[in-house]
Amino acid sequence: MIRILFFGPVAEQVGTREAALEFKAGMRLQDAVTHIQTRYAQAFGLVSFIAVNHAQTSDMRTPLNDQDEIAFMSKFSGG
Amino acid sequence: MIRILFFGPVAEQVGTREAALEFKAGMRLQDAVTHIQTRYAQAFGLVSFIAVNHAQTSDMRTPLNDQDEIAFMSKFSGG
Amino acid sequence: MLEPVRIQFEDFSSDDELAALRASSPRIGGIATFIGCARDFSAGRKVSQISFDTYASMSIAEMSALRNDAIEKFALLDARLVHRIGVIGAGEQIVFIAAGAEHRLPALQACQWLIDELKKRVPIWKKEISPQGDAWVTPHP
Amino acid sequence: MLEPVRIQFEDFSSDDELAALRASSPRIGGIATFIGCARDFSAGRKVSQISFDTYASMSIAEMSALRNDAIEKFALLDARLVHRIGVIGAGEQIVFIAAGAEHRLPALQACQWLIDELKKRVPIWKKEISPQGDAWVTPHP
Repeated sequence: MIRILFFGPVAEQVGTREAALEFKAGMRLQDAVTHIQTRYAQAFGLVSFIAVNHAQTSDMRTPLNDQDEIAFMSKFSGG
Repeated sequence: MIRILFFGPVAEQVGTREAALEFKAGMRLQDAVTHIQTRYAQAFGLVSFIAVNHAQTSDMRTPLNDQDEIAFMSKFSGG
Repeated sequence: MLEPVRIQFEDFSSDDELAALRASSPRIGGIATFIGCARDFSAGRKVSQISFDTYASMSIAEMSALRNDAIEKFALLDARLVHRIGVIGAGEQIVFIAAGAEHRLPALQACQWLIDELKKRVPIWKKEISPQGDAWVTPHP
Repeated sequence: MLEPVRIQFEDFSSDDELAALRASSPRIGGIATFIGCARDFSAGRKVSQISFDTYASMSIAEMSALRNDAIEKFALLDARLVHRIGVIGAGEQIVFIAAGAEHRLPALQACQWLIDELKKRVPIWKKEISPQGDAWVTPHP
Protein backbone atom coordinates (compact mmCIF):
# COMPACT_ATOMS: atom_id res chain seq x y z
CA MET A 1 0.00 0.00 0.00
CA ILE A 2 1.19 3.52 -0.81
CA ARG A 3 0.34 6.22 1.67
CA ILE A 4 -0.87 9.50 0.14
CA LEU A 5 -0.76 12.66 2.28
CA PHE A 6 -2.49 16.03 1.94
CA PHE A 7 -1.95 19.17 4.02
CA GLY A 8 -3.30 22.68 4.40
CA PRO A 9 -5.27 23.97 1.43
CA VAL A 10 -5.01 20.64 -0.47
CA ALA A 11 -6.31 18.65 2.51
CA GLU A 12 -9.19 21.09 2.92
CA GLN A 13 -10.14 20.76 -0.76
CA VAL A 14 -9.78 16.96 -0.79
CA GLY A 15 -11.68 16.65 2.47
CA THR A 16 -9.13 14.29 4.06
CA ARG A 17 -5.49 14.32 5.11
CA GLU A 18 -4.66 10.82 4.01
CA ALA A 19 -5.53 8.31 1.30
CA ALA A 20 -4.18 4.92 0.29
CA LEU A 21 -3.22 3.60 -3.12
CA GLU A 22 -2.72 -0.08 -3.84
CA PHE A 23 0.91 -0.85 -4.66
CA LYS A 24 1.64 -2.70 -7.89
CA ALA A 25 5.09 -3.89 -8.90
CA GLY A 26 6.79 -1.53 -11.36
CA MET A 27 4.77 1.50 -10.29
CA ARG A 28 6.32 4.90 -10.90
CA LEU A 29 5.47 8.31 -9.48
CA GLN A 30 3.56 9.13 -12.68
CA ASP A 31 1.09 6.33 -11.90
CA ALA A 32 0.30 7.77 -8.46
CA VAL A 33 0.04 11.29 -9.87
CA THR A 34 -2.40 10.17 -12.58
CA HIS A 35 -4.51 8.41 -9.98
CA ILE A 36 -4.68 11.45 -7.66
CA GLN A 37 -5.22 13.84 -10.55
CA THR A 38 -8.22 11.81 -11.70
CA ARG A 39 -9.69 11.19 -8.28
CA TYR A 40 -9.20 14.72 -6.88
CA ALA A 41 -9.13 16.88 -10.00
CA GLN A 42 -10.06 20.12 -8.24
CA ALA A 43 -7.60 19.75 -5.36
CA PHE A 44 -4.85 18.78 -7.80
CA GLY A 45 -4.98 22.30 -9.24
CA LEU A 46 -3.51 23.51 -5.94
CA VAL A 47 -0.56 21.11 -6.02
CA SER A 48 2.85 22.72 -6.64
CA PHE A 49 5.23 20.19 -5.04
CA ILE A 50 5.37 16.44 -4.63
CA ALA A 51 7.52 14.65 -2.06
CA VAL A 52 8.31 10.94 -2.01
CA ASN A 53 9.40 9.80 1.44
CA HIS A 54 9.98 13.41 2.65
CA ALA A 55 12.11 14.45 -0.32
CA GLN A 56 10.76 16.74 -3.03
CA THR A 57 10.97 15.41 -6.55
CA SER A 58 9.62 16.33 -9.95
CA ASP A 59 10.95 13.22 -11.69
CA MET A 60 7.80 11.33 -12.70
CA ARG A 61 9.84 8.22 -13.51
CA THR A 62 10.80 7.80 -9.84
CA PRO A 63 10.14 4.12 -9.05
CA LEU A 64 7.80 3.50 -6.13
CA ASN A 65 8.06 0.86 -3.46
CA ASP A 66 5.45 -0.67 -1.23
CA GLN A 67 4.95 1.47 1.94
CA ASP A 68 6.16 4.62 0.23
CA GLU A 69 4.74 7.94 1.42
CA ILE A 70 3.78 10.52 -1.22
CA ALA A 71 2.74 14.05 -0.30
CA PHE A 72 0.86 16.36 -2.70
CA MET A 73 1.54 19.89 -1.52
CA SER A 74 0.53 23.45 -2.39
CA LYS A 75 3.00 26.36 -2.13
CA PHE A 76 4.45 26.74 1.36
CA SER A 77 3.49 29.75 3.45
CA GLY A 78 5.23 29.20 6.78
CA GLY A 79 7.46 31.56 8.71
CA MET B 1 34.60 76.65 35.06
CA ILE B 2 34.73 74.21 32.13
CA ARG B 3 34.41 70.54 32.93
CA ILE B 4 36.84 68.27 31.07
CA LEU B 5 36.03 64.55 30.83
CA PHE B 6 38.21 61.53 30.02
CA PHE B 7 37.11 57.94 29.51
CA GLY B 8 38.55 54.50 28.86
CA PRO B 9 42.10 54.51 27.47
CA VAL B 10 42.42 58.31 27.72
CA ALA B 11 41.33 58.36 31.38
CA GLU B 12 43.79 55.57 32.14
CA GLN B 13 46.65 57.47 30.49
CA VAL B 14 45.70 60.80 32.12
CA GLY B 15 45.22 59.15 35.49
CA THR B 16 41.89 60.83 36.18
CA ARG B 17 38.39 60.92 34.67
CA GLU B 18 37.78 64.61 35.16
CA ALA B 19 39.63 67.93 35.15
CA ALA B 20 38.58 71.54 35.35
CA LEU B 21 39.59 74.50 33.23
CA GLU B 22 38.96 78.07 34.23
CA PHE B 23 36.47 79.78 31.94
CA LYS B 24 37.47 83.06 30.32
CA ALA B 25 35.16 85.19 28.20
CA GLY B 26 35.70 84.64 24.47
CA MET B 27 37.18 81.17 24.89
CA ARG B 28 36.91 78.83 21.93
CA LEU B 29 37.32 75.07 21.68
CA GLN B 30 40.88 75.59 20.35
CA ASP B 31 41.88 77.16 23.68
CA ALA B 32 40.71 74.14 25.66
CA VAL B 33 42.36 71.76 23.20
CA THR B 34 45.68 73.61 23.42
CA HIS B 35 45.51 73.48 27.23
CA ILE B 36 44.80 69.73 27.33
CA GLN B 37 47.36 68.99 24.61
CA THR B 38 50.06 70.76 26.64
CA ARG B 39 49.08 69.39 30.03
CA TYR B 40 48.46 65.77 28.92
CA ALA B 41 50.62 65.43 25.81
CA GLN B 42 50.90 61.65 25.93
CA ALA B 43 47.19 61.01 26.52
CA PHE B 44 46.30 63.49 23.79
CA GLY B 45 47.86 61.16 21.24
CA LEU B 46 44.97 58.77 21.90
CA VAL B 47 42.27 61.38 21.28
CA SER B 48 40.24 60.89 18.10
CA PHE B 49 36.99 62.68 18.94
CA ILE B 50 35.99 65.73 20.94
CA ALA B 51 32.46 66.39 22.18
CA VAL B 52 31.16 69.68 23.57
CA ASN B 53 28.06 69.18 25.70
CA HIS B 54 27.52 65.60 24.39
CA ALA B 55 27.77 66.53 20.70
CA GLN B 56 30.83 65.64 18.63
CA THR B 57 32.52 68.53 16.90
CA SER B 58 35.76 69.16 15.07
CA ASP B 59 35.18 72.90 14.66
CA MET B 60 37.92 74.45 16.77
CA ARG B 61 36.25 77.87 16.57
CA THR B 62 33.25 76.60 18.57
CA PRO B 63 32.66 79.28 21.25
CA LEU B 64 32.67 77.97 24.81
CA ASN B 65 30.44 78.99 27.68
CA ASP B 66 30.93 78.76 31.40
CA GLN B 67 29.80 75.32 32.72
CA ASP B 68 30.42 73.62 29.34
CA GLU B 69 31.41 69.96 29.34
CA ILE B 70 34.18 68.87 26.95
CA ALA B 71 35.09 65.21 26.43
CA PHE B 72 38.38 64.08 24.89
CA MET B 73 37.76 60.60 23.53
CA SER B 74 39.69 57.81 21.83
CA LYS B 75 38.10 55.63 19.14
CA PHE B 76 34.96 53.88 20.34
CA SER B 77 34.99 50.10 20.79
CA GLY B 78 31.54 49.26 22.17
CA GLY B 79 29.06 46.70 20.91
CA MET C 1 17.81 20.01 26.82
CA LEU C 2 15.89 21.79 24.05
CA GLU C 3 16.47 20.32 20.59
CA PRO C 4 17.93 22.92 18.18
CA VAL C 5 15.24 22.20 15.53
CA ARG C 6 11.61 21.87 16.58
CA ILE C 7 7.99 22.04 15.42
CA GLN C 8 5.69 22.61 18.39
CA PHE C 9 2.26 23.88 19.47
CA GLU C 10 3.54 25.71 22.57
CA ASP C 11 5.05 29.18 22.60
CA PHE C 12 8.85 29.48 22.89
CA SER C 13 11.11 31.58 25.10
CA SER C 14 13.92 33.52 23.43
CA ASP C 15 15.86 33.47 26.70
CA ASP C 16 15.71 29.66 26.82
CA GLU C 17 16.74 29.34 23.15
CA LEU C 18 19.57 31.86 23.55
CA ALA C 19 20.83 30.13 26.71
CA ALA C 20 20.98 26.84 24.78
CA LEU C 21 22.72 28.53 21.86
CA ARG C 22 25.28 30.30 24.04
CA ALA C 23 25.97 27.06 25.95
CA SER C 24 27.21 25.55 22.69
CA SER C 25 30.37 27.70 22.64
CA PRO C 26 31.98 30.49 24.71
CA ARG C 27 33.56 31.67 21.47
CA ILE C 28 30.26 33.16 20.19
CA GLY C 29 30.65 36.92 19.77
CA GLY C 30 27.44 37.68 17.86
CA ILE C 31 23.96 36.18 17.83
CA ALA C 32 21.34 37.29 15.33
CA THR C 33 17.74 36.20 15.81
CA PHE C 34 14.56 36.56 13.83
CA ILE C 35 11.12 36.18 15.37
CA GLY C 36 8.04 36.09 13.17
CA CYS C 37 4.82 37.26 14.81
CA ALA C 38 1.16 36.99 13.83
CA ARG C 39 0.15 40.43 12.53
CA ASP C 40 -3.36 41.60 13.37
CA PHE C 41 -3.84 42.91 9.83
CA SER C 42 -3.12 41.41 6.41
CA ALA C 43 -4.15 42.22 2.84
CA GLY C 44 -6.52 44.92 4.05
CA ARG C 45 -8.32 42.69 6.56
CA LYS C 46 -8.26 42.43 10.35
CA VAL C 47 -6.76 39.03 11.33
CA SER C 48 -7.71 37.54 14.71
CA GLN C 49 -5.78 34.25 14.51
CA ILE C 50 -3.53 32.30 12.17
CA SER C 51 -3.81 28.53 11.87
CA PHE C 52 -0.71 26.56 10.79
CA ASP C 53 -0.58 23.10 9.26
CA THR C 54 2.61 21.17 8.47
CA TYR C 55 4.03 17.95 7.09
CA ALA C 56 5.88 17.55 10.37
CA SER C 57 8.40 14.81 9.54
CA MET C 58 9.45 16.54 6.30
CA SER C 59 9.59 19.94 8.04
CA ILE C 60 11.93 18.63 10.72
CA ALA C 61 14.12 17.03 8.03
CA GLU C 62 14.21 20.27 5.99
CA MET C 63 14.85 22.48 9.01
CA SER C 64 17.69 20.19 10.16
CA ALA C 65 19.19 20.32 6.66
CA LEU C 66 18.82 24.13 6.63
CA ARG C 67 20.56 24.36 9.99
CA ASN C 68 23.46 22.22 8.76
CA ASP C 69 23.68 24.20 5.51
CA ALA C 70 23.77 27.52 7.40
CA ILE C 71 26.40 26.31 9.87
CA GLU C 72 28.63 25.27 6.97
CA LYS C 73 27.90 28.20 4.61
CA PHE C 74 28.40 30.95 7.25
CA ALA C 75 30.87 29.15 9.56
CA LEU C 76 28.41 29.42 12.45
CA LEU C 77 29.15 28.06 15.90
CA ASP C 78 25.48 27.08 16.31
CA ALA C 79 21.99 27.75 14.98
CA ARG C 80 18.42 27.03 16.09
CA LEU C 81 15.04 26.95 14.33
CA VAL C 82 11.66 26.62 16.07
CA HIS C 83 8.29 26.87 14.30
CA ARG C 84 4.93 26.76 16.01
CA ILE C 85 1.86 25.14 14.48
CA GLY C 86 -1.81 25.08 15.47
CA VAL C 87 -3.86 28.20 16.12
CA ILE C 88 -1.85 31.32 17.01
CA GLY C 89 -3.51 34.55 18.16
CA ALA C 90 -2.73 37.97 16.65
CA GLY C 91 0.41 39.42 18.23
CA GLU C 92 1.75 35.99 19.24
CA GLN C 93 5.08 34.49 18.19
CA ILE C 94 5.23 32.05 15.24
CA VAL C 95 8.84 31.28 14.40
CA PHE C 96 12.25 31.65 16.04
CA ILE C 97 15.59 31.60 14.21
CA ALA C 98 18.97 32.17 15.83
CA ALA C 99 22.49 32.10 14.39
CA GLY C 100 25.62 32.39 16.53
CA ALA C 101 29.07 33.13 15.13
CA GLU C 102 32.40 34.54 16.27
CA HIS C 103 31.57 37.87 14.64
CA ARG C 104 28.36 39.72 13.87
CA LEU C 105 28.29 39.80 10.07
CA PRO C 106 28.02 36.03 9.42
CA ALA C 107 25.46 35.75 12.24
CA LEU C 108 23.28 38.48 10.71
CA GLN C 109 23.65 37.12 7.17
CA ALA C 110 22.88 33.55 8.26
CA CYS C 111 19.78 34.65 10.15
CA GLN C 112 18.35 36.34 7.07
CA TRP C 113 19.28 33.41 4.85
CA LEU C 114 17.64 30.94 7.25
CA ILE C 115 14.28 32.71 7.40
CA ASP C 116 14.26 33.23 3.61
CA GLU C 117 15.07 29.56 2.98
CA LEU C 118 12.66 28.31 5.65
CA LYS C 119 9.84 30.05 3.81
CA LYS C 120 10.87 28.40 0.53
CA ARG C 121 11.79 24.90 1.69
CA VAL C 122 9.78 23.95 4.78
CA PRO C 123 6.29 22.48 4.21
CA ILE C 124 4.14 24.69 6.42
CA TRP C 125 0.84 26.33 5.43
CA LYS C 126 -1.00 29.17 7.11
CA LYS C 127 -4.65 30.16 7.11
CA GLU C 128 -5.65 33.62 8.27
CA ILE C 129 -8.75 33.65 10.43
CA SER C 130 -10.64 36.93 10.28
CA PRO C 131 -14.15 38.15 11.14
CA GLN C 132 -14.80 38.18 7.35
CA GLY C 133 -13.91 34.49 7.02
CA ASP C 134 -10.85 32.25 6.73
CA ALA C 135 -8.33 32.23 3.89
CA TRP C 136 -5.25 30.12 3.17
CA VAL C 137 -2.30 32.35 2.39
CA THR C 138 -0.93 31.94 -1.13
CA PRO C 139 2.66 33.12 -1.31
CA HIS C 140 3.65 35.30 -4.21
CA PRO C 141 6.31 33.76 -6.43
CA MET D 1 8.22 49.65 32.12
CA LEU D 2 11.68 49.13 30.59
CA GLU D 3 13.01 52.17 28.74
CA PRO D 4 13.75 51.36 25.05
CA VAL D 5 17.30 52.78 25.30
CA ARG D 6 19.47 51.93 28.27
CA ILE D 7 23.05 51.70 29.59
CA GLN D 8 23.21 49.38 32.60
CA PHE D 9 25.48 47.18 34.69
CA GLU D 10 22.94 44.33 35.05
CA ASP D 11 22.34 41.59 32.50
CA PHE D 12 19.24 41.89 30.29
CA SER D 13 16.51 39.40 29.36
CA SER D 14 15.63 39.04 25.66
CA ASP D 15 12.15 37.84 26.67
CA ASP D 16 11.53 41.02 28.68
CA GLU D 17 12.84 43.25 25.87
CA LEU D 18 10.82 41.39 23.23
CA ALA D 19 7.65 41.56 25.34
CA ALA D 20 8.10 45.34 25.62
CA LEU D 21 8.75 45.61 21.88
CA ARG D 22 5.75 43.47 20.93
CA ALA D 23 3.51 45.45 23.30
CA SER D 24 4.22 48.55 21.22
CA SER D 25 2.14 47.28 18.26
CA PRO D 26 0.12 44.17 17.28
CA ARG D 27 1.01 45.01 13.69
CA ILE D 28 4.61 43.76 14.09
CA GLY D 29 5.21 40.81 11.76
CA GLY D 30 9.00 40.52 12.08
CA ILE D 31 11.50 41.21 14.84
CA ALA D 32 15.23 41.02 14.25
CA THR D 33 17.59 41.10 17.19
CA PHE D 34 21.33 41.18 17.63
CA ILE D 35 23.07 40.16 20.83
CA GLY D 36 26.76 40.78 21.29
CA CYS D 37 28.55 38.42 23.68
CA ALA D 38 31.97 38.47 25.35
CA ARG D 39 34.13 36.00 23.41
CA ASP D 40 36.57 33.98 25.48
CA PHE D 41 39.27 34.48 22.85
CA SER D 42 40.49 37.54 20.94
CA ALA D 43 43.55 38.39 18.85
CA GLY D 44 45.15 35.07 19.74
CA ARG D 45 44.71 35.45 23.51
CA LYS D 46 42.38 33.86 26.02
CA VAL D 47 40.03 36.52 27.41
CA SER D 48 38.51 36.03 30.86
CA GLN D 49 36.54 39.27 31.21
CA ILE D 50 35.82 42.47 29.32
CA SER D 51 35.57 45.78 31.13
CA PHE D 52 33.42 48.54 29.57
CA ASP D 53 33.62 52.27 30.17
CA THR D 54 31.24 54.86 28.71
CA TYR D 55 30.37 58.54 28.56
CA ALA D 56 26.90 57.63 29.75
CA SER D 57 24.95 60.82 29.08
CA MET D 58 26.33 61.07 25.54
CA SER D 59 25.78 57.36 24.92
CA ILE D 60 22.11 57.61 25.89
CA ALA D 61 21.72 60.67 23.65
CA GLU D 62 23.41 58.89 20.70
CA MET D 63 21.49 55.64 21.19
CA SER D 64 18.19 57.55 21.36
CA ALA D 65 19.10 59.39 18.16
CA LEU D 66 20.07 56.09 16.51
CA ARG D 67 16.73 54.56 17.54
CA ASN D 68 14.80 57.51 16.07
CA ASP D 69 16.90 57.43 12.88
CA ALA D 70 16.28 53.68 12.43
CA ILE D 71 12.54 53.97 13.06
CA GLU D 72 12.32 56.65 10.37
CA LYS D 73 14.80 55.15 7.87
CA PHE D 74 13.33 51.62 7.94
CA ALA D 75 9.69 52.47 8.85
CA LEU D 76 9.99 50.40 12.02
CA LEU D 77 7.13 50.03 14.47
CA ASP D 78 9.61 50.02 17.36
CA ALA D 79 13.27 49.46 18.26
CA ARG D 80 15.28 48.94 21.43
CA LEU D 81 18.99 49.27 22.35
CA VAL D 82 20.56 48.13 25.62
CA HIS D 83 24.32 48.17 26.34
CA ARG D 84 25.92 46.85 29.49
CA ILE D 85 28.96 48.44 31.11
CA GLY D 86 31.27 47.37 33.94
CA VAL D 87 33.03 44.01 34.04
CA ILE D 88 31.46 41.26 31.92
CA GLY D 89 32.64 37.65 32.05
CA ALA D 90 33.53 35.60 28.97
CA GLY D 91 30.36 34.13 27.43
CA GLU D 92 28.13 36.79 28.96
CA GLN D 93 25.87 39.20 27.07
CA ILE D 94 27.06 42.73 26.25
CA VAL D 95 24.59 44.43 23.94
CA PHE D 96 20.98 43.92 22.80
CA ILE D 97 19.44 45.45 19.69
CA ALA D 98 15.91 44.77 18.45
CA ALA D 99 13.99 46.13 15.47
CA GLY D 100 10.30 45.38 14.85
CA ALA D 101 8.54 46.04 11.55
CA GLU D 102 5.48 44.86 9.63
CA HIS D 103 7.68 42.65 7.46
CA ARG D 104 10.98 40.88 7.97
CA LEU D 105 13.30 42.65 5.52
CA PRO D 106 13.23 46.15 7.11
CA ALA D 107 13.54 44.57 10.57
CA LEU D 108 16.64 42.60 9.53
CA GLN D 109 18.19 45.55 7.69
CA ALA D 110 17.54 47.94 10.59
CA CYS D 111 19.06 45.52 13.10
CA GLN D 112 22.31 45.31 11.14
CA TRP D 113 22.37 49.09 10.57
CA LEU D 114 21.80 49.74 14.30
CA ILE D 115 24.68 47.57 15.52
CA ASP D 116 27.02 48.96 12.83
CA GLU D 117 26.13 52.55 13.73
CA LEU D 118 26.24 51.91 17.48
CA LYS D 119 29.84 50.80 17.13
CA LYS D 120 30.67 53.98 15.21
CA ARG D 121 28.66 56.59 17.10
CA VAL D 122 28.26 55.54 20.75
CA PRO D 123 31.10 56.46 23.17
CA ILE D 124 31.87 53.11 24.79
CA TRP D 125 35.34 51.61 25.30
CA LYS D 126 36.28 48.04 26.08
CA LYS D 127 39.33 46.57 27.77
CA GLU D 128 40.02 42.85 27.41
CA ILE D 129 41.20 41.25 30.62
CA SER D 130 43.34 38.17 30.07
CA PRO D 131 45.79 36.08 32.08
CA GLN D 132 48.54 37.79 30.03
CA GLY D 133 47.38 41.26 31.07
CA ASP D 134 44.79 43.86 30.14
CA ALA D 135 44.48 45.69 26.83
CA TRP D 136 42.13 48.39 25.59
CA VAL D 137 40.65 47.38 22.27
CA THR D 138 41.57 49.65 19.39
CA PRO D 139 39.04 49.37 16.58
CA HIS D 140 40.35 49.07 13.06
CA PRO D 141 39.29 51.97 10.81
